[in-house]
Amino acid sequence: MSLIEVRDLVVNFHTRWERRRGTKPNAVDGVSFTLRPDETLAIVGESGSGKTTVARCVVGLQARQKGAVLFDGAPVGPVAKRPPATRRAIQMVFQDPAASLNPRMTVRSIIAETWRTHPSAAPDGRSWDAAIHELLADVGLDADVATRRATALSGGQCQRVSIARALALRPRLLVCDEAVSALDVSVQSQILRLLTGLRAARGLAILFITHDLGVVRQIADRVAVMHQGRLVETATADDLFERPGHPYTRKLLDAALDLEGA
Amino acid sequence: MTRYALRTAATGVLIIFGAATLVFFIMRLAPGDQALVLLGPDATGAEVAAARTRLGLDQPLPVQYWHYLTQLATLDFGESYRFGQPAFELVLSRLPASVELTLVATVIAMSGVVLGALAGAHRGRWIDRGISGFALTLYSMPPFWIGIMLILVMALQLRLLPSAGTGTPAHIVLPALTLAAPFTALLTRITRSSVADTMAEPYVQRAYAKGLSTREVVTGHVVRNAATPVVTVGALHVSTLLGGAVIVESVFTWPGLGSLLVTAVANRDYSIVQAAVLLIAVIVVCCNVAADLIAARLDPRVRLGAGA
Amino acid sequence: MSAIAARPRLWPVRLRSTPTVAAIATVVLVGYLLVGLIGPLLIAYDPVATSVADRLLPIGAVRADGTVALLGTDGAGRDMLGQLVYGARTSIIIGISVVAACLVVGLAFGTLAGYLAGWTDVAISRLIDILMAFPGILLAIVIAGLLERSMLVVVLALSVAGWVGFARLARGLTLSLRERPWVDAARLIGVPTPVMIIRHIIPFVIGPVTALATTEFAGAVLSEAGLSFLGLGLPSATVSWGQVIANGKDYLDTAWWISALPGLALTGLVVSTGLLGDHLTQRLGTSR
Amino acid sequence: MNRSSNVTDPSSAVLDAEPAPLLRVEHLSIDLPGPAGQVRVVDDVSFTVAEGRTTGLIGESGSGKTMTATAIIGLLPAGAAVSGRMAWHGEDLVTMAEQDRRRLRGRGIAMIFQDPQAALDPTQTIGRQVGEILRRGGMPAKEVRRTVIDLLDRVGIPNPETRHAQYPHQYSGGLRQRAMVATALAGSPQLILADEPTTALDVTVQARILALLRRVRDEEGMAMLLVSHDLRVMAHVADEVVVMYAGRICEVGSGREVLNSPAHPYTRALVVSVPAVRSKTAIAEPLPGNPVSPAERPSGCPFHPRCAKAQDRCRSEVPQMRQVAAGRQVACHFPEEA
Amino acid sequence: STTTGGSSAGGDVPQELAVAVWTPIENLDPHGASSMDNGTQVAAKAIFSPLVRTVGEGKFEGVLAESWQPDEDATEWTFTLRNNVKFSDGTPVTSADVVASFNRLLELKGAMAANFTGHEAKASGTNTVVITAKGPDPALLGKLITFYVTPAAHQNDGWTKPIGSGPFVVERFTPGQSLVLAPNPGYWGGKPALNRLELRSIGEMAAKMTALKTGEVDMTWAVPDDQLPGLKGNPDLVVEKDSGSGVITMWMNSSRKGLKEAAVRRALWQAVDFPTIIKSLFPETGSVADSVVSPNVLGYAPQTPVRYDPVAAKKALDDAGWDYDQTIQAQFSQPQFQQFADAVASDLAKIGVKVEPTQKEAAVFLQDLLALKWDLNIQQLGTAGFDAATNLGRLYTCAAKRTGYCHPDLDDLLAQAGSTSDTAKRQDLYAKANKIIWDDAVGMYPMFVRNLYVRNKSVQGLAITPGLTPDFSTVRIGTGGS
Ligand SMILES: Nc1ncnc2c1ncn2[C@@H]1O[C@H](COP(=O)(O)OP(=O)(O)OP(=O)(O)O)[C@@H](O)[C@H]1O
Ligand SMILES: Nc1ncnc2c1ncn2[C@@H]1O[C@H](COP(=O)(O)OP(=O)(O)OP(=O)(O)O)[C@@H](O)[C@H]1O
Ligand SMILES: [Mg+2]
Ligand SMILES: [Mg+2]
Repeated sequence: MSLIEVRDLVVNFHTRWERRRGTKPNAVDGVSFTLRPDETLAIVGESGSGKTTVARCVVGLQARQKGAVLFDGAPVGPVAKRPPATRRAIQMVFQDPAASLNPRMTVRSIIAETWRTHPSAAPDGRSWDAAIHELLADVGLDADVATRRATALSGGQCQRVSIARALALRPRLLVCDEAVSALDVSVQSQILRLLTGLRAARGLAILFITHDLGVVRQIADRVAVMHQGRLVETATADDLFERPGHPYTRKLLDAALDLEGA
Repeated sequence: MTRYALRTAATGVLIIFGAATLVFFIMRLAPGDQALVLLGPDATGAEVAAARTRLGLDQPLPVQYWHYLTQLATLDFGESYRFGQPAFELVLSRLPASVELTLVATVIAMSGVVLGALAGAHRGRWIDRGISGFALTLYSMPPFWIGIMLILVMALQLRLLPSAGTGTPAHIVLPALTLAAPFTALLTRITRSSVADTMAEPYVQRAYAKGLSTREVVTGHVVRNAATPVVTVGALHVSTLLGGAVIVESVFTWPGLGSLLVTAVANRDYSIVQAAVLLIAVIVVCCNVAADLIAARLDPRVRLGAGA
Repeated sequence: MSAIAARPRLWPVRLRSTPTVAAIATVVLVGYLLVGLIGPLLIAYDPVATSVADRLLPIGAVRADGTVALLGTDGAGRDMLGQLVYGARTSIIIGISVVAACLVVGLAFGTLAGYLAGWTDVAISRLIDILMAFPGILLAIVIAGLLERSMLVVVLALSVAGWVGFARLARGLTLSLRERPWVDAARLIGVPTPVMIIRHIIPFVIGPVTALATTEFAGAVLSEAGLSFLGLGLPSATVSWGQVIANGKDYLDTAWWISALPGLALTGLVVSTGLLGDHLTQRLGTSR
Repeated sequence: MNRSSNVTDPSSAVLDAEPAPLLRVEHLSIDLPGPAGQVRVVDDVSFTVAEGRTTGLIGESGSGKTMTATAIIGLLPAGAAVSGRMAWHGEDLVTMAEQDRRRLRGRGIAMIFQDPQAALDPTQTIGRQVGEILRRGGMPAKEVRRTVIDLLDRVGIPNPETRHAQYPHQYSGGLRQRAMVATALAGSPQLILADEPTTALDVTVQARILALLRRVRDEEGMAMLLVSHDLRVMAHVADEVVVMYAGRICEVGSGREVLNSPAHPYTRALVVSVPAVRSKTAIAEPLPGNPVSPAERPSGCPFHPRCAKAQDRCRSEVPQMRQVAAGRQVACHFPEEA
Repeated sequence: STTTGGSSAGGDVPQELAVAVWTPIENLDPHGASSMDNGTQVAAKAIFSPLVRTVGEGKFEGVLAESWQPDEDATEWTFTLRNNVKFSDGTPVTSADVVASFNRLLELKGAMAANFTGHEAKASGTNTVVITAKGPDPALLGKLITFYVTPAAHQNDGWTKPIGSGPFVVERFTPGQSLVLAPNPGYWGGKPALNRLELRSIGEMAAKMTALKTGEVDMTWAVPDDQLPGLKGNPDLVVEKDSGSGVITMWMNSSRKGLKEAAVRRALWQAVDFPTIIKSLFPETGSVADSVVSPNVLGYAPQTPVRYDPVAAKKALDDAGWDYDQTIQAQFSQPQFQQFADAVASDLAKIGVKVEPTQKEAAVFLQDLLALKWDLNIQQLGTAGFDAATNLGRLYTCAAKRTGYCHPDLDDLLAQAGSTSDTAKRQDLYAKANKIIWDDAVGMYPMFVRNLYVRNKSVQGLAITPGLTPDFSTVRIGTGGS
């Protein structure tokens, strides 16, 4: 069974006036896809094609006009209305590494906050500090990071903390919206390694949003291509790169640069 | 545009309605009986009661409120009991003096725009420090005190200008200067920060890369961009200006709306208070509309009717 | 735009803060505070105690009982120095109370409106519009003029419109803060709204709000003086600079110091508040 | 995309020979005031930009690329201290009078900025902004209009007759970047500084802008200093590349050579980190640690904390630039085989 | 705009006078709500004519009325109107106009109407008006001096350009600011000398004084003592005093706990050094009072002065068991009483009595006054018509409930005085009443108030009458002579 199923999703940001006139296109227009446990699905597409909007619908941060999001076969609504267990199970890593951590909070309190909100996820029988250190070690950070604030961390470290925060709740789906785009290439591969490692170790499903086709090729099992709010093509990564079906996909692949063959 | 007009009208009506409602309830909650003021200490209880009936003060608050709203809609606030004239007419008759004073003050205060632009364009330099210090000091002096000090020096010591009343152009100098003082300071500060912010905008910095001199950059790119916030923030402070006018009019016995309102409050002349409040709210709304229109002309991104 | 969104500007604006000026302003402010809070303990002054034989003495004159009136006396023979000191206390107490009241109300309303959006926001925003449109001092005049005189009424009159500035600022900041990824992250976890506002919103609103508080303090002090000048609000037994200035109006020709001195004191207080406020705004705030 | 070398083109003959250096940057250092005193954000940087060629400045965030470019056009933030030489037609830009530098801006050296949204004045039409430098130069209004429309057409903006009267907010990101290029071209400069000109753009748009830049360079014979952190962009556009790390240069050489066979361990790490699209690559073995900012530059070789081959010498001694092949310099005590 | 004195220009001085009025003229309606405001009264005196006017101490002379005759018990008063008096529009003044004006006054229930509760006016013939009171009203003439007659045909004209039969006609009226008047050529008393009279309101005292000094205005009145030093030494200005009719009256609320006993009230009075306060604060306008009403009022009778004696006062308070913890709330509404009230409070503080002076808005003051929500009430009381009936007779009866004081003997005296028309007898009765009030210290009566008039010396022929409503009909502008 699929972990997540998105059915015929429609989202727009129209004002009442625009809706009445109905001239502006929807930001997301009839998108459907499924994601199995263990699977990494990448969504690619150009700027404004609706990738982020789809991701936010999945995690419940964005209201939708039409369609459904099913988690484990059960429809889920906005995040505030989800049962805590579902809420725990779907976590997200954001694009801007520094901005996704409250700059006034220490890493320790950022992670502790998740456990305070979800006592069921809190480590039992162990001190929280030990658990936090363990978690930080999992994402490749030293224990001394726990007492620091986001402002004292580099971009790559922030992104690791973000991932640690998500993992603290032992989620089943991790949504990464441009999670490596803001990072320098040398750090980008650190994070990609970390994600693939976690996926293997914890059986995470990953919804990976990016505009970098090279990264997609490295980590995705399947790829969905979005264009102007619609899903134009969904295929396994190998198929898509070798045999692009939709003209838009082909255009995208053509435009992509490579180091070699310049 | 239609949409903007509709929206503005709706907001305007709401603001006017809100301000009027607020004043209505404050007045009804206030101690002090209008009927008593009207009749003086010698009236009998029966007379007072009769007067209250005549003024509608004996009716339940919601009824009074409804009555008040109909007055509001018809611009008929009844007679001022003190002046024996229709309150709205009276208030209107005081308007020109207030408008004259505020306009002259605004013209004077425009010097703040120049000062602020100078300071903003030379941020951190001595000229900026000088102007900013001057503006801050000016802003910090209570306007009525400025007025009194002006009277002390200009009228009493130097005998240069008359200290009160109306008539000749000389009469308006001191009140207008006084009223203009804080507004000048305000405009200086707004303009300075707006110009300084604009100077730091990437597109201004990048205009230098075209080989423009500071003067060319300022005239070509800064002025227009910096003007929008000055206009909108400035318009927001028109109500401050009107508020200041009340005090300044009292200091200089300027026969405007403000001094009328202050005495009306003291005398519980409700009809005048209500009419004046309505008129002031209308003026403020009009100023904000004007500011919107100007801002829309200045900045092509501003679409009238979009957003709040 | 995708890719690198939060890049610094090419030339990040380096605000030239002036710590020395701010430090001086702070010292002056603390001076006022000490004068206002401790001065009354040192200088015995009874605003009701007149000494008609010593009326209108100039600065430095000697009273009938041999003491020196350092700053002269007023029309009822009261010591001007005493009035300045007690006036400082009034101004500071009212200024702080108004700011505290406005800050709490404005912060609560502003963050709620900004965070909850929807009808809460519409209602609060319209209320803000209405109060913004109507001149605050006029509202204060109407309220203070109609209600019985007391310090509380003055605080109320000035606060009725005063909280709007805080609310607007807090709302604006909250509107942008609620879009911040860390707020989204906390929402995803399911952090309850009150915790959300207290932990993830208010710490970032409080800086600019503090900067605004200094401006509002200055405004409250000036407005209180204005009300007292018009003879509204404060009971006559409470010394207020505005009232002293008004009292001195009738003696401009013969005893200018009665009006001039409290005006200077007031200006000094507001200027130093303004300097500190400008500094704080540069450090913590948004420019407007 | 059609970068054919045309033999009949006289400039390409020069190009193939030793091209004349248009700009020679020598030992450039820039100090900026930071919260904890002056920070040397650019340290002892030397490179040349040759006529009609594109020099690429590569480096990760904070490595000092923008500051270097900004120093060349002379618009460093207040408080910046510059030392070294920047020879431009025999004159030193560092010591040149501000008056003369201003005249050079736009006409001798022009700049294209990363974020085209922020770089355009929102209250003026695109046409006005593109033509501003012409108008200031005294060209009659009619002619300015014609030239502007022509320029917009050349950078590939459709319907320039109507488009020139529109405002920036009516342009898409790609069009805005094209307008920026047109603005830079308006003064017919000899050198264009392009700071991350495509970073904010979609791949499809990026490809078109890069093609445009190449075409412009070829057609107008302008030299270009291209600043980017994207190695793939560099590989496509740059003739020479300069790799920077923490304010210092690691490696200089022809684009193809540096990116195909990097000599500096850092360059190598960068190159292997770039995932390929046309073939499936494994995720590269990542470099340990994080890029350092100039403010916390370690002693010795700035890269040593992340370098697998670091020796004691790297920790203490700053490696000087050394020639490893013709036109190839590396600042490493133990360079890889070139 | 106006001539100012000092110049030696020959006989042909423009007859124009600019006056800064004491309180703003907001309304020209002499019958309406603000009919008793000083501004309205000043204007009315210039524009309209009353039936009678006072010449002091209970004596009156006719204006519109040629003669009058009360009946036996002063209930029914018959007024015979002067012939050939015309309104400025040329119509004659008839009894119908008088009756209509009187009825309007009653109908509008303004401040003046309370004086005439139960009165009725009837015309008998074109020239005779009969005013009938509910009971005897010997003080009627005094009440009528502020009653002005307006044409019956013009009673709803908006009152911006009213028609009257007074010495002047309205040229331009801007409420609250200025009233410009021109002479009434048909004035029965002869056309006034002034060609133009401007009554301007200048709110701020400093501004008023500046205007006087610069010659912007030629005269003003009710100038406070503290302004005199600034005016002294100006050779163009002349300062004069009226005879005054005001008494600073400081009722002590006898219905309050602690103030019930006359001994206590007298002790409080004794504890304030009024002579010194008056000398310092009101050197020109104040004099120590010796009666509840001022000397030019019918009913004035000098009483034994209350001497300043804090020791005796303290002892008396101790004896009466005064509660020194209680605070006396002293209310007043006009700001000019602030210093006075403070001075009183500080003298009382010297013997340990706590006083809290409280300034109240007029409306609140009035409400509290009538509700007896005060301990000490500071007011300046005038005596309308210079007849104690309008003061003592009105305010001190038990039924009036004004002061919290009630004394049956006093009630009797006042009732008798109110129903007699014999002047001598009334004087005697009021003198007795005066004594009771004074001795029982219903209030403190510290000071008679006179008013200062300041004019340019070119202003001549101004007859200063008590009552703060100058008469401009006789004024002319000289060459700056006397
Ligand atoms: N909060 C919002 N309000 C209004 N419009 C929005 C909002 N968020 C997104 N949109 C619009 O919805 C469309 C899709 O946006 P979305 O952010 O999902 O695209 P994206 O594919 O993530 O783009 P990018 O690569 O730039 O992140 C765009 O046209 C965008 O302008
Ligand atoms: N105005 C400034 N004042 C002080 N330091 C600055 C300023 N601007 C940038 N810096 C610092 O100078 C260093 C180099 O900055 P620069 O902008 O040249 O880097 P960059 O290579 O262009 O990076 P990016 O890829 O992020 O644009 C950085 O450490 C940065 O923090
Ligand atoms: Mg996105
Ligand atoms: Mg850069």
